[in-house]
Amino acid sequence: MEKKNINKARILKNEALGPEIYQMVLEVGDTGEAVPGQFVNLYCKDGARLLPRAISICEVDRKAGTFRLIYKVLGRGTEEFTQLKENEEIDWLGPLGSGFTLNTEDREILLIGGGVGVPPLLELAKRLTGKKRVLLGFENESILTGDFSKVAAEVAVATTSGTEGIKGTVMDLLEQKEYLPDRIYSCGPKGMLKAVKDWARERNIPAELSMEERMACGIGACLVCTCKINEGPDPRDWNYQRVCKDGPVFNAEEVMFE
Amino acid sequence: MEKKNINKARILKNEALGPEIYQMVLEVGDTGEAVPGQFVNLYCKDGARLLPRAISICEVDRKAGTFRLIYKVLGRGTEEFTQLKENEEIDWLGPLGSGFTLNTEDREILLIGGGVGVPPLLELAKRLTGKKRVLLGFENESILTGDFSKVAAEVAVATTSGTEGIKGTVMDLLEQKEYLPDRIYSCGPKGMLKAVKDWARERNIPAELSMEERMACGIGACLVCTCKINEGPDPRDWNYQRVCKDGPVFNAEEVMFE
Amino acid sequence: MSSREKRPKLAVKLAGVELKNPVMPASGTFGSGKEYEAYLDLEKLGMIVTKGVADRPWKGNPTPRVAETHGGMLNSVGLQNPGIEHFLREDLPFLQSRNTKTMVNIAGRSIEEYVRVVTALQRQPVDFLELNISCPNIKEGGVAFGTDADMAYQVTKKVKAAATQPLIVKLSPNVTDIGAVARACEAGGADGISLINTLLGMKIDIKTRRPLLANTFGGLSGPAIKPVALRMVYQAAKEVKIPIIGIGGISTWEDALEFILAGAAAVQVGTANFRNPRVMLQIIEGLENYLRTENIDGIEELIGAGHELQEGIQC
Amino acid sequence: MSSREKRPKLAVKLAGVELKNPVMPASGTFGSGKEYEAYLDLEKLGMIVTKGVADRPWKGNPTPRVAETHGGMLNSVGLQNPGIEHFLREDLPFLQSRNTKTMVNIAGRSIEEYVRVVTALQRQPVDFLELNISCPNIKEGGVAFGTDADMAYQVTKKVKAAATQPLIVKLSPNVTDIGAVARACEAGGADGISLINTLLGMKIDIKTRRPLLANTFGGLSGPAIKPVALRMVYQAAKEVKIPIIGIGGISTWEDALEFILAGAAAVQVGTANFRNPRVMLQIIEGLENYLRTENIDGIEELIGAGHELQEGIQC
Ligand SMILES: Cc1cc2nc3c(=O)[nH]c(=O)nc-3n(C[C@H](O)[C@H](O)[C@H](O)COP(=O)(O)OP(=O)(O)OC[C@H]3O[C@@H](n4cnc5c(N)ncnc54)[C@H](O)[C@@H]3O)c2cc1C
Ligand SMILES: Cc1cc2nc3c(=O)[nH]c(=O)nc-3n(C[C@H](O)[C@H](O)[C@H](O)COP(=O)(O)OP(=O)(O)OC[C@H]3O[C@@H](n4cnc5c(N)ncnc54)[C@H](O)[C@@H]3O)c2cc1C
Ligand SMILES: Cc1cc2nc3c(=O)[nH]c(=O)nc-3n(C[C@H](O)[C@H](O)[C@H](O)COP(=O)(O)O)c2cc1C
Ligand SMILES: Cc1cc2nc3c(=O)[nH]c(=O)nc-3n(C[C@H](O)[C@H](O)[C@H](O)COP(=O)(O)O)c2cc1C
Ligand code: FES
Ligand code: FES
Repeated sequence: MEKKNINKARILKNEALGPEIYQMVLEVGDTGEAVPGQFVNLYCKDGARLLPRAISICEVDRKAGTFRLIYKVLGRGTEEFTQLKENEEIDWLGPLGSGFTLNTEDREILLIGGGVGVPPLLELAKRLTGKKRVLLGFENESILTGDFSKVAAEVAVATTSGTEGIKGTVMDLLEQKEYLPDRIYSCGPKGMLKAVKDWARERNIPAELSMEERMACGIGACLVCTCKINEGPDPRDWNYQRVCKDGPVFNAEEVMFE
Repeated sequence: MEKKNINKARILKNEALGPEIYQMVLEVGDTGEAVPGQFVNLYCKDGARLLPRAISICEVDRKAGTFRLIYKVLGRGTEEFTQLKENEEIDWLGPLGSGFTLNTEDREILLIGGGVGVPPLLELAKRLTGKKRVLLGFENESILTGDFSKVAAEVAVATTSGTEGIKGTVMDLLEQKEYLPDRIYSCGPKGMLKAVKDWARERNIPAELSMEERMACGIGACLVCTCKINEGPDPRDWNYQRVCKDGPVFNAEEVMFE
Repeated sequence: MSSREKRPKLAVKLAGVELKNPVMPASGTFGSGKEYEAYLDLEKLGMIVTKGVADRPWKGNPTPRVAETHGGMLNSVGLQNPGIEHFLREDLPFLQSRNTKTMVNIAGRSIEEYVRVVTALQRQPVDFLELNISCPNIKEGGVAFGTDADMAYQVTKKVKAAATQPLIVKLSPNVTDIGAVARACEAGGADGISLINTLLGMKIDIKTRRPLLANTFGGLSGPAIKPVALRMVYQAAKEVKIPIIGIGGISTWEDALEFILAGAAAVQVGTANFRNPRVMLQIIEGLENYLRTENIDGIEELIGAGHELQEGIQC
Repeated sequence: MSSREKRPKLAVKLAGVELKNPVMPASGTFGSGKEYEAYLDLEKLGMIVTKGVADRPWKGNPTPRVAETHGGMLNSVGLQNPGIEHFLREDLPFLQSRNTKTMVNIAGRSIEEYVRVVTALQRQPVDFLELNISCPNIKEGGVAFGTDADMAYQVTKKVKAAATQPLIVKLSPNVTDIGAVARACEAGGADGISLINTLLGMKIDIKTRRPLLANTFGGLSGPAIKPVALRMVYQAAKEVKIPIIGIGGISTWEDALEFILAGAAAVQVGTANFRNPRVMLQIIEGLENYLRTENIDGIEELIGAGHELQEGIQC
């Protein structure tokens, strides 16, 4: 079997989409069987920063052998990424993690994204065959709404500042209409995911959530990236599962928020 | 008083001169009163490497505001420097240290350089008014012999491998002729400097040696870069002096080799 | 006879057992090898070292469990592990099916817990036991066995009595006198020592103004700690005759060589695997090339060869 | 009344003495300030801390005295210094001519040596004494005062008795229990403690196969050690009531803030000066901006504000 490894990707594009939000297109050659919800590890050049930065796959182009990634400048590592120029190379590993399940029977699907949790939902929306409604929440400026419009029946935006869409959160969008989808997929901040879980459970709608945790190995070996997963009927039957390997996507009813 | 600081220099040139030997031309704006024998500190971009790399000033162009530097790839820092492209910037500090004394009365001057100790002698040769003979020692390929020919009466080369000039060291060159200069200036490996010191002392010729030590601050504050300097008639009257501030150039008779 | 160059010998003997080469993963950074098999041929490693195993499943600490630091990282996994039964059922058969030596890292919070794990491993197809004595001893008010020479002696002695495999005791660096702990382990009957485990550290998140790790403190690992680790290996090598496994920030073959020169018979690579899952293979190759260029027949010649005869006192 | 924003207060009180701000150089990285005056206005610093001064001139160790490490550096200067007489004659008048507080770092190899320096400084225009107890005590076979709580207590008590200025005791991190040493210094009468001094480390030169530093061992400093330093400050803050000066790897205002949140009333910056001689001014500015944006009146409100009420036990 050929062994996987950290590889060099060529940067085809690396540009600001908005304040502190960048998109990067990586030419990786072979994208593998990349599934929406999976992520790649990007590595810093600066030797003071050892750990990978996990970035979700926003779009895959298998033929061109490229990934589109959207990232937010949060700390020193993503700051370093903004300095990379076209044609420069970056170390990457992936695709990693489990990804969303692509249920072909679903007819009505609700996608709920918040902030930099929005990007992985785009590739997902492109692959799902049912009717998709997309609810997106941001602080100020939205991203990717144009891209979603091309593949979804409906795209609604909420911003906490009120600069775009309604003033509020995706939960406010959820209140505005009577949504009764066959399934919900969601990715975003923990608070939002918890609210989505509760909303879905009340209505008995299956939901998948993509979780975020700080990582070290990214491949399931070090156990730093765990999240609490309920593994039985008793709430005490929980175990830590690995976001990088068992996730990042989990069934909503199993995820235990504290 | 205006305060000095680490500044950004623009790289005008950074190219291989030979195997593992590079020259870099830095546009610094104001070169200050740079004196031959002084050096600059160059800093790495990689945050894992904190300490400065001291590189001697090989040539100064005050008008253009540039320094020419010659450096050898020794470890990771100089390796990093080889990757810098034209027009990129690098952090630098200087000029630092004391430099050679420019005695205008000397008529016959001997310059003895070894390896990457050769570069600082070039600016020195250009500034000295007397008759200059230059003895250069290398392992394999020579550097800068053409440049020295333009300003010196004589340039002789020795290589330990025998690929250029005579096979041997600068000490073998010294044996070949009867040199009786008014003064000797020398820069190179410790073994060579010690031999030059002994040779000069036997003949009662004043000599100045440029010493090398690992540094941290480069400005005289941390005391890591010291060398043993005799400060009185008794050999026990020695003190550690700072190569970065009191040196790197010292009178040969004061330097104590162990 | 062929004129082919003789291949330098990378094999080393550790407590009587020969390893193909002196390079192995550090416990807890490599699972039990399964996850890394997609990245490298496990059989090329000198040995496989498992994540710490306790007598019962441990859930570990809440997240965040990791923080990046300048040239290193902090972890507070808290020895999450599914317990010895699960290990014997799920992991050991996998390890056994690979042609490689195995060292099981043992976790515990009391001497009895340690002894239970080691007893369960008696006569199992395991080559070495590595006793992690950096855990706080619950019975002794949370003081780690590894930070007290007497306690280190006691736990080593009792565990050794129950062990059927050679016992390596893994030392904590959070001590005043590493030599004293090393001597205590040797006196207690250890067949070797490995060091260092992580240095205790922390990070504060200035946004929340609270410790970043849910556990407040975590273990510092990675290249940042290498100078401390190397110093401790060098000091321990002066104190004991049993073999030493060097650990701490090793990322290149040059790093590995430094530890061998300081007195390590083998080395473990931890955090560096996260930056490059194949780094151990590169280290093995680098060492082999070095021996070849330097015309050294076998790496064992270099163990401890870097010691100064006379040492100053640092101030 | 003017509508101008109120300037946040950076001043801190340390053992009764007010400093303009909590930022000062770490001993040994700043000479006695002269060399740095070309780079920054010394009067902007909270205080100036001198290189260690002994009762007689010390020559220090042979070179190489420095090695770079990943994210840090090792030094083995060995407290080279021209002695207290020279200090009083040459350096103190210079420091006195600047409008800034002064702390003199004291070196010694026996209690008597320490006391001699402190006695010579009695009623001199010096604001603080910083007792470096990381030196090996020659009389006690080279064990550093700072690695033994009893010895730390004794030396603090005797030196304090001779001191006319507030006494800060500077702790060594090479100990099992920093809290115990901190408590011992407080009990001995220290007016404050500063920590950490360097971690003992080493590097081997694989070309020569010998320790790179002529002294074999050296002290590790720089960003690599920050997590360990921060943890020790945090632990010490739980143990003592006297003020703490945080030291170790501080290079940015965020780093400084972490130490203040951990319980430091002031911070020292060492190795970072070598990469950027003006870094302390940037740290002061960064802290001031932070207070302003966060609407905090004075930095003293933040001292120790990062402590968790409940802490886990790391394993
Ligand atoms: C599965 C997964 C998918 C992600 N997808 C995206 C994405 O598509 N776009 C995007 O902008 N961000 C995404 N993130 C978050 C992204 O990984 C962090 O924002 C990024 O690592 C921060 O790095 P930094 O160097 O800027 O921050 P620093 O604070 O300097 O990072 C220090 C360390 O902490 C880790 N870290 C810090 N914040 C986070 C965080 N929120 N989550 C995980 N690790 C963190 C870093 O990876 C690094 O190891 C994803 C995270 C996960 C786990
Ligand atoms: C006054 C002075 C002038 C110099 N002029 C030149 C010159 O013109 N051209 C040139 O090629 N070299 C010169 N050197 C030597 C040069 O500083 C080192 O070769 C260089 O710092 C090595 O850096 P590195 O990152 O490649 O090696 P590494 O081994 O990675 O460096 C690690 C650390 O050790 C220091 N170091 C390593 N070797 C030396 C050394 N031989 N001398 C001083 N510090 C060292 C580095 O500066 C760094 O701090 C000079 C040195 C001094 C002191
Ligand atoms: C994520 C992580 C988990 C670890 N788990 C264990 C463990 O279970 N048992 C143990 O003895 N050491 C454990 N360690 C310590 C390592 O084995 C090793 O001693 C330490 O990380 C220093 O080596 P390094 O700098 O190469 O990582 C762990 C380290 C890390 C980073
Ligand atoms: C070159 C050098 C010299 C030092 N000299 C002294 C000294 O004389 N006295 C002392 O108490 N500490 C001395 N130290 C320790 C520093 O004051 C400081 O405690 C340590 O370097 C950690 O801080 P940093 O990481 O910011 O450098 C020295 C450190 C360095 C790097
Ligand atoms: S990051 Fe290592 S197990 Fe997930
Ligand atoms: S390098 Fe600091 S005194 Fe010379």
